[in-house]
Amino acid sequence: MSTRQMELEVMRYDPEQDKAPYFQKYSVPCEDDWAILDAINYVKENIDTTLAYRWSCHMMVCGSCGMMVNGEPSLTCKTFIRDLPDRVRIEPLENFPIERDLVVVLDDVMEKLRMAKPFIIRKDDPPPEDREYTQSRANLYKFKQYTMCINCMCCYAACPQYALDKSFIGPAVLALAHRYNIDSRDQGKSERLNILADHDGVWECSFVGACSEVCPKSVDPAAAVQQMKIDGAKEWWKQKLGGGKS
Amino acid sequence: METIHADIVIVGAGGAGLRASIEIAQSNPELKVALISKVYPMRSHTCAAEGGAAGVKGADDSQEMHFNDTVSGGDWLCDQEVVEYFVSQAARELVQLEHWGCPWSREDDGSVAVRPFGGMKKKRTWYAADKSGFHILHTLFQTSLQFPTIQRFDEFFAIDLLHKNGKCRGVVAMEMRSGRFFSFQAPVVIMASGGGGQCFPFTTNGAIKTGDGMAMAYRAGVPLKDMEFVQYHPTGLPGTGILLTEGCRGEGGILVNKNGYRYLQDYGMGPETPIGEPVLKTMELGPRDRLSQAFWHEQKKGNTVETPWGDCVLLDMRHLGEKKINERLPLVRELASSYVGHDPVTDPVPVRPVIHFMMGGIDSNINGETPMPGLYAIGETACSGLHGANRLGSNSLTDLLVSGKRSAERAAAYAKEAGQREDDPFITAQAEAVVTWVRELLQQSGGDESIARIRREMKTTLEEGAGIYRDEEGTSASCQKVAELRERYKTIEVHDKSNVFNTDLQQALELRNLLDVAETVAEASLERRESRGAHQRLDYTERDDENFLKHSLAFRQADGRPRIEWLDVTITRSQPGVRDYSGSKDK
Amino acid sequence: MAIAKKAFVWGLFAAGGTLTAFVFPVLIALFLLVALGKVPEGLQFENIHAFATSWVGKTGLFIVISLSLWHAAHRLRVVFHDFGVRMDNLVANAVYLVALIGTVMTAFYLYKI
Amino acid sequence: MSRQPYIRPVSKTTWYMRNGRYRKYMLREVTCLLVGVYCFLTIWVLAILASGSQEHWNAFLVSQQSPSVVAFHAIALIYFLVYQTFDWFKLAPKAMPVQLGEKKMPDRFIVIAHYAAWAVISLFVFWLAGVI
Ligand SMILES: Cc1cc2nc3c(=O)[nH]c(=O)nc-3n(C[C@H](O)[C@H](O)[C@H](O)COP(=O)(O)OP(=O)(O)OC[C@H]3O[C@@H](n4cnc5c(N)ncnc54)[C@H](O)[C@@H]3O)c2cc1C
Ligand code: SF4
Ligand code: F3S
Ligand code: FES
Repeated sequence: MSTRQMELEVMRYDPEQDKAPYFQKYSVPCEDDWAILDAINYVKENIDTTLAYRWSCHMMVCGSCGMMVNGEPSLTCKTFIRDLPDRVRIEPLENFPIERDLVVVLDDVMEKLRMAKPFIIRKDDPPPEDREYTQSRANLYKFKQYTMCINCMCCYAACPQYALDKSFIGPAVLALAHRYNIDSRDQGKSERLNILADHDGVWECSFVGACSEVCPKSVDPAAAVQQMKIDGAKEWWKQKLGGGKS
Repeated sequence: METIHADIVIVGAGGAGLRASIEIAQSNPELKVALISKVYPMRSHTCAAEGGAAGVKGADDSQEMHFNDTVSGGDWLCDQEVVEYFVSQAARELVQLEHWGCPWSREDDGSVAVRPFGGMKKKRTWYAADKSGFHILHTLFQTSLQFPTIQRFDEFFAIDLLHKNGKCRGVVAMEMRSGRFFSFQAPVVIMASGGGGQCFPFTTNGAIKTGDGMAMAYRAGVPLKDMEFVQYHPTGLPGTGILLTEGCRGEGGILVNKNGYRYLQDYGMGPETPIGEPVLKTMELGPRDRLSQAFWHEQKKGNTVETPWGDCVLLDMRHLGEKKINERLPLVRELASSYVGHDPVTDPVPVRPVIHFMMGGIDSNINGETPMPGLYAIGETACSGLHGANRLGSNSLTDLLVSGKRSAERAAAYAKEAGQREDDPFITAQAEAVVTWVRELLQQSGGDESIARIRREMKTTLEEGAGIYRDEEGTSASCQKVAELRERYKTIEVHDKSNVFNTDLQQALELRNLLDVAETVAEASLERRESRGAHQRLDYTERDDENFLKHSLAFRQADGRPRIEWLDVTITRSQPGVRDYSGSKDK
Repeated sequence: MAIAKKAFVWGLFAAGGTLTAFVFPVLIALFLLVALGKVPEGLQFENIHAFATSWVGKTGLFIVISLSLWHAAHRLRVVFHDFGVRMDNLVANAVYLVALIGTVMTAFYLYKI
Repeated sequence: MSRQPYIRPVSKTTWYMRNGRYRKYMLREVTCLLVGVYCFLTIWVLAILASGSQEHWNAFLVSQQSPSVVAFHAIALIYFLVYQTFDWFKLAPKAMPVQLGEKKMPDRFIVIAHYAAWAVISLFVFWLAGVI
């Protein structure tokens, strides 16, 4: 296997030393089959142990390693150097405060996640005893796609409406709420809509669609949000006409 | 340093820690739970599990059969009362998960689907395509969000346990984002910190699996049990060590050597079964230890395929067809295509055995209790005696749930009895001492040892001395090497002096834990002079029930190498027998 | 918390958007034909007048124009926001008012035809 | 203690210059101006019709015949097609997915259905207007 010398421009920021972030260059001999995360790991192991970033699984599933790679929100263990030019710029995910180097502060989204009530809500009967709910594959496949979100937050880094207004709940969390709304086992849809179709909820999305374009797991949050808007509009009429409880 | 009081501290928010925290919050809302995790809960390595979770489902299956598979799969080193309890609770826990919204794959009639798995006589592995662990973890995490009594401390790195008079009293942790230290004081600590596969060079385990909990308990005087049993998974992607789930073979994938020959039939797992019609508990559906060992022999015979990443065999799934692969193994397809450039729909995929799971861990029992009152251990970090000498695939995820719930019940009762306590100056001083040590580690400079180098050497020596096959000479060399590395560790330099998100410091602390774990693995491997399950000795090739139907216990010594003691295995109904994977008697 | 009024406005926006996507190209094309001097038969005074007098024609025209106006108004509100104008209430009132005026004018003229 | 998260500034007025994806979005959004223009043009037409005078109508038709008006309509038509009609059809399957048993109907079918409906509607209007 051959190696290729790549130039990494990595954004650095140590709040105890620096007033503002700056770029540092590293030259890394990369193997052909590396992901950009491997190159960053190489830096950490062999060149500069002070570089701070998050990663764990190296298999596109833990969601830790989201960063901006040449301006695009990317999962670095899924972004291969074979697809990149010789110079690569690596920055922390946009739209989040930078804690240190490539590590961003995620408090805001974590709090929103709780707000969205991403768990099964039952109103009427309790679940069947000692037995699973019956659920058709048709229903499963309806929401399955939205369960694939690994919370990598790339979509938040891509969404300009979140950039402009941090009170917007944002793509991944809304997609997750929608996933529960359309799960046949759940009865919490109107409860969730009352929160998420309020001012800062789905309506702040102007369907830029960037979230879905960058999503490394093909979750398509943009679709979920639009569907939720339709649900929200229906629910509004239902409540106005006295049909639905609020 | 700040002090936080809680009724129960849980270290680890993977499958086990989350299940336990939900149980406590649901049944004992008056108890305050502090859930500490060094990564956000959904980043925990449970998310990487692909294949599924075992629990009796079909009408033709029984708990008895699940019990027998587990015990023989574990080469009779299982504590049988633990296995009995486990199989009795398995299905119930998986149903509970379904009620919480887990997107299990479904049969035509809308019931949950099950798939075959290695070493299991019946189809009983519940799965969610090939992202079972991921969905389990996210379901648990999301479910946990509804309980206000679970207070989370995300990205807090637990460093050491606090204890007094032999009783556990809490844990010291560092908040990564600020570098501040906290002493969590509580009568109960539940250790759910996962495995330590990172002490080996080539592993399916994520970077966070550094055996921290095991090492913390070990340093606090609690023995580590059965550490010599480390599972190799037969089908890892070369280079990265990424796992291709056993589900690949469960669905009908076959393993061939460079001649296209299904070599497993030469290693007691034949006769050959027709391609595309996998037969349970034979050939490709034999247990992991046997399959990995067969690879080793093929490699010695020169029958493996040479690849840029070393010797491999081929996992052929082409006959499954694109539709089935997309439906049941989409992640496998994505991983194999992206990381080694082989699409399983069109090409056989090169694979090789890879370190996957630690059967051993903190000595605990059916209730998660350890020898130290107030300290509980669950999940992969614990060794309750469930997995014996070789874990069957898909028993571990279920164990997270079963042991998580059970230990939570016990721990809650214990915590209520112990009651809330005042600040204890003794405990505070103990915590201060830990912090002082860490601060000194951070300040010390001028040493020429690098964290990366020691880590690399540790990994190499452990693979050499405690790999698929072991012998006296190689293993004792490893023991010495690890001891030497522990000495050299004392002069490492942490170059990053910042307080904020200091991953250099974190890696230094993790390396300390890895070295402790590595040492117990090597020493226990040396002392077990027999071959059993995942522990295979070239110089003691037979199982020796007379002398070694026992758990090993590694105790830390104040200085020098650990002391190994032995503990009898609990046998209730199944006497040691022959592990038969020829498929003959089941027909 | 409750579902915001935006649900209602958005409903009209979405309906209007769909309508514009389907009918505006042909509408613009007709204007283009006129501009090119190729006035089609249907746009001769009698024909178009007859069409606008019929109930079907009246209803159709009203729906298309009013919903399209709402669509445009709502999107314009977002455009203002996207260009950095942050007096959302003022903007909203203004654009919806214009849409309302247009709608009333449409109704008025249609009624008079 | 020593935390001091750094917040990168985002321009509220020029943020869309950052990448092509955003610029395309903005180009789509401003189609609303065209919609407004044509709505009011049509209202003007209605006003003329409401006057009931054929002369006014014919005068209006003549007044429309100039190269600049032609150019305006032609550009508007292309712009509108690209940034509103085609875009709307492309995105429609996201907002309204169709589930057929276990399968989602492929997006392409929904998009094709939209184009088909669009063709029918356009032909119908042309027929009404006597263009064909
Ligand atoms: C690739 C792969 C596939 C697998 N597939 C299967 C399968 O199909 N079926 C099956 O049954 N099993 C499978 N396993 C095994 C199973 O997934 C694991 O054993 C199990 O998930 C471990 O769960 P856990 O809760 O014990 O630990 P983890 O999920 O690893 O969680 C550990 C937690 O502890 C925290 N932690 C660790 N150290 C510290 C510290 N110092 N301070 C604070 N917090 C800390 C971490 O942040 C994390 O939250 C698989 C394992 C791997 C690696
Ligand atoms: S929706 Fe996609 S991009 Fe957004 S957090 Fe989830 S996986 Fe990441
Ligand atoms: S990018 Fe943002 S605006 Fe909506 S469609 Fe996606 S959430
Ligand atoms: S490291 Fe886990 S998703 Fe990249």
